[in-house]
Amino acid sequence: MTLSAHDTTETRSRDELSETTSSEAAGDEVTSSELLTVHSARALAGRNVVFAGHGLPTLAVSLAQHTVAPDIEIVYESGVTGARPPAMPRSISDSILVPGAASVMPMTHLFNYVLQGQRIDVGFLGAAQVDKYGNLNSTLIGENWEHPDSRLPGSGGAIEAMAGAAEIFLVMRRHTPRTFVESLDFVTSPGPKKAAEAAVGSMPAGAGVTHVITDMGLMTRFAQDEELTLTAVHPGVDPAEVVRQTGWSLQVSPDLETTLPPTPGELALLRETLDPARIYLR
Amino acid sequence: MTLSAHDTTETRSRDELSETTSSEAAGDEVTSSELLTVHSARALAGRNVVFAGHGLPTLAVSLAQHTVAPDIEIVYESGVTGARPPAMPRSISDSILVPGAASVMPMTHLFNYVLQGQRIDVGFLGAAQVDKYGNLNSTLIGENWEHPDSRLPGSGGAIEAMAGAAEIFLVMRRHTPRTFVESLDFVTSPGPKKAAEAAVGSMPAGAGVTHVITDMGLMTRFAQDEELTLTAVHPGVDPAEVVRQTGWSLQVSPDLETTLPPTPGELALLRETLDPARIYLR
Amino acid sequence: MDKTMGLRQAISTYLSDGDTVALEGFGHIVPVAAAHEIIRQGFTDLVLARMSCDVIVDQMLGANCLKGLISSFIANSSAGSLHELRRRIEKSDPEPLWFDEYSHGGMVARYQAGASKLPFQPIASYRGSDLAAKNPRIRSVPDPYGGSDIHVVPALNPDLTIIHAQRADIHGNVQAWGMLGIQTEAAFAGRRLIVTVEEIVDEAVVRSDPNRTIVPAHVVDAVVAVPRGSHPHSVQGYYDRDDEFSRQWSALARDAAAVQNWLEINIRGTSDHDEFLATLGSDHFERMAIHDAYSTPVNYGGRA
Amino acid sequence: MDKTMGLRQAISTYLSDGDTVALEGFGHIVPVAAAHEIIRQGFTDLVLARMSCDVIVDQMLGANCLKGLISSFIANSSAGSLHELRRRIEKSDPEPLWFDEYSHGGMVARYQAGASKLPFQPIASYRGSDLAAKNPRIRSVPDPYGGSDIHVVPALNPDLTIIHAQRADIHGNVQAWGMLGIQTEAAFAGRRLIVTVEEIVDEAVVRSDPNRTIVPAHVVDAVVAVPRGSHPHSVQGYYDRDDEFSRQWSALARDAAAVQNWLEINIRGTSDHDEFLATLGSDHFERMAIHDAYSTPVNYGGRA
Repeated sequence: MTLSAHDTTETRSRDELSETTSSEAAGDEVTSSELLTVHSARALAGRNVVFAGHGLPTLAVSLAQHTVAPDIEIVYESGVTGARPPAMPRSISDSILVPGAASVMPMTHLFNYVLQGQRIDVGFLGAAQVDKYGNLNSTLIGENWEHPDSRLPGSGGAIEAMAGAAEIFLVMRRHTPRTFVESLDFVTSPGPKKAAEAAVGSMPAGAGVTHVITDMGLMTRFAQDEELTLTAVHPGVDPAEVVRQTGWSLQVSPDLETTLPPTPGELALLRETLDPARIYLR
Repeated sequence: MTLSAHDTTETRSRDELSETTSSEAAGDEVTSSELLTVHSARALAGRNVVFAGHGLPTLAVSLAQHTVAPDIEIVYESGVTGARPPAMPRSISDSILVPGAASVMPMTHLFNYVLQGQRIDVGFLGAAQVDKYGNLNSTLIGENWEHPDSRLPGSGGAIEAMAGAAEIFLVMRRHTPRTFVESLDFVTSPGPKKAAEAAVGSMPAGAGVTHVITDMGLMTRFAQDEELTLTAVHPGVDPAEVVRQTGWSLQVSPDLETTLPPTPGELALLRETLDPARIYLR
Repeated sequence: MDKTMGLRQAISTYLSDGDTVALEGFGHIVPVAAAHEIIRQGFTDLVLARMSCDVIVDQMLGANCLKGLISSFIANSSAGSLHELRRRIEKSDPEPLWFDEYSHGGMVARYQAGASKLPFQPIASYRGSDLAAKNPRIRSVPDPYGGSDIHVVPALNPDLTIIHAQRADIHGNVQAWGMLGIQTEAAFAGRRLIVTVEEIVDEAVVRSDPNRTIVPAHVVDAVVAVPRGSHPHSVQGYYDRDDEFSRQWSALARDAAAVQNWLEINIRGTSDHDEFLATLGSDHFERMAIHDAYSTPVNYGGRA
Repeated sequence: MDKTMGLRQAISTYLSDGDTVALEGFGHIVPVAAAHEIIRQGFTDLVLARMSCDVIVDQMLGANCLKGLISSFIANSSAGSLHELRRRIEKSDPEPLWFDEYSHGGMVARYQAGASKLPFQPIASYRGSDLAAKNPRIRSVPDPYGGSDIHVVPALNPDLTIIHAQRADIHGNVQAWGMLGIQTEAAFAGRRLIVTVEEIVDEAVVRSDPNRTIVPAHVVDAVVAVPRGSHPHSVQGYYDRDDEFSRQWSALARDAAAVQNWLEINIRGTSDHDEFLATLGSDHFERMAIHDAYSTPVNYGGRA
């Protein structure tokens, strides 16, 4: 299952949905969800086909449709394309996605022909841990794989999204040294550098994680051997704090920027048009 | 494409459709098509799922449904199951098969899950040549594979039917030394003995050709290394003539029987219920 | 051939202790009532194949039906964790669980190979994943066309597959719409197949739309009418899902004793699915009501 | 995104000399008008992929469009032989044809691997067949689970795939019913995809029945409205097939000069499909009329 950023552990998501950003510039009524959604949407400019989970990625794609990428299409792991649900779906397998959708594919088509078939421009993923090359862990926390300290949901379709999509956008709600780690407890979804180091198997088709959107700022990487680089911080965030909250020696762009806060137009779209019931934007 | 017995070459089929059997006992109004259809239907007793082409095999299955195998179901190569066409289909891809059918499967399901998936009890095939072990040629006549004397339609799904069905019933309209041969010009669809002699590949799931129905009589074989044995001749047919018309030294059963002619009930069903327009039973 | 049967009889006829049983359905048309009946009949040592886990996995674990699990996602959808499952994996509490883990793509490939009677299916996505390192059943073959070696996963052929659908005729021609998951492949991969449906309909309904059939009759062993058989999951066009129950389960199952208590009252304490539904209260499904949205008919006409 | 386009422009935009082009459709919803447009535009050195051959293969051969053929059945359905094709294979007349031959199961597997971006697909049926001995592209891999080596066929990824269907919306969500053949896999396997349809419909029609969509919009490059685009093959719910034409073709094509004459008058002598249809006479399609048989609508309703 595509991990929405808040799916990885249940306890984390509840709190964070109502958490507000520390950014003064964005106004204290801008929630963390809104901030991450807006920056995810902006990163979708020029992309056409997105594989995404419910919640934040769904909202980000909807916002992009209204702003930077009018023709962008979302594909859900449940096989639904072109969904136009009357209300926010509660999961990627919510039946509300189906009435009025453009197509519902069986799993064989979705996993074989669309994901492995390299039809996706951007896959949204979440993870419990990410390392400097964008390798992801959504399987377990702990040393002992047979008896982990904490057993997480596992891959779902994350491995296939990572291998088949041209790019992966990673949304991480909380940037901490426990989530941005030097070494993953388990490599669920390897990026192309890790894949290249392995002895057997097909090389992934895409670039792996190219964008990371967090509560502190934005990171990017594009080449196989490139590390994630901090390219922007949200207004009021100290880049040194981002480095401290990262479990490896984080590269900071010499052209580090400060993100533009959500515009009134973006916020109005999110709040009044896309999620008026504020199911997700609590 | 499943070869109906008359599909192999176009020139042969026209004449033979109107040809009458030499059997006195069956009455001289019994056509060759009717004779072959009745004996094919009788051989279907106890079988449930049949893979068949249009024409004779379709009629045989319909007749079996009304007589020896009420629950038997026919699967067409076009993916249609449970067809109830208002008139005889003109080919396995005739759209007349679809309205009122129980299902239409895409080719991936038909070839992967039904045929290779070993869901078929009996597959009906025809061929240009058959040898003593029931290996079939529907590809070419001649020595030079690149430039054959006569290029035939090729496998279609015959290879998959042979490999996946529990049994194959072979219908041969004309029993001659040119069609019942010592050595095939090309092994299109190998039986299990030929397959076992090959170096690589999965062994076929079924027994290969178990029944051959011809204008002269019936042959059977059941074990991998068993040759086709003449088990019955049609009334009035001299077994020695069958041996002469066979390109190998044909084994004749010590318990050779004479087939029971089509009954008035069988003929009435064929002519009045199943093919009243006599599209096929000309 | 009339293949209709009661749920109790279908399960007792086609399932045996120690079997591998696939229960598929991806958050929609899930054979929940069938899972409950397996619990009621006290089957043990089963291996459950289920791509995306949910409450029924926790319930079957709590009822000690399972010695193993074949899966690719083991959370309770977006409702939280499956704590009975986590206790088994994290602490072997009350005992160890054999867990054969894949990604969704790997499970799709396993069912596809099983349905196709192939020994394995190639998959392109496992290079560099610890999942491939951890699971000895994920292997590789050379590419005879000159590419790199490619991973393969083995065929999955459950002893019994159970799926749920909107409708079928008495012969077992099964029709479903909305999200279809891996049900067709799981059905063909199974050595035996039970289909539970919201309703058994006249075959004229099925035959008016043959492309809607997801499993043809000849693959089906038993057809069982089980209205609301997918609850708390949804059935498109019939009822919505019960998110409240799924969330409550993730809270309840933190306590192993509460799981036992729930099973005792709700499953073992009810004789069948109808009695189970009755315990929910007569107005329970009002919350799960749906609006109507009918498809535009298509013309299947041909030569008259 | 509006992907509608005229047939002439679609073919000239997405096809190049030397391409491998797949035209699929199994005796039903066949892209015949597109094949004729390829002939009109005079493309050469194409390799045609087509599981089950028919008159358009003979016509494209006669027009010298093809240097190669990838196929698994090369008769004219049940109507007889394809004599242009037989002359090429039997006598290299007027020149040799590269013929890459499989069974239907092998073609299905090749398209499936192509759609799935796998290098190959295993197939169980080729042991002992001379087809495997003759074709060097049919190979084998070991079974890492202990079985015997198994045959594999290579992925087929046409440069361009063309399919025909009943309807699509302007974005390219394609809906078809009746016999579906290998169209979905051929569509996904293609590097480019043109879909010709009987009619372009309002997207509300498509969206009332999303399970009916066989190819989603994001795979499609061009959608072309070509009424009667499958003639002489049938389109379920639209028109019947023209068996008389198919039979006449097998007689006509015994004479190579007659093929040239037919092409000159009917294809090169007409500027487009409408003009081609006009030559058939205004009452030609009365013989191909069908009766109506509408599907029972299903309820797609969900939470309001």
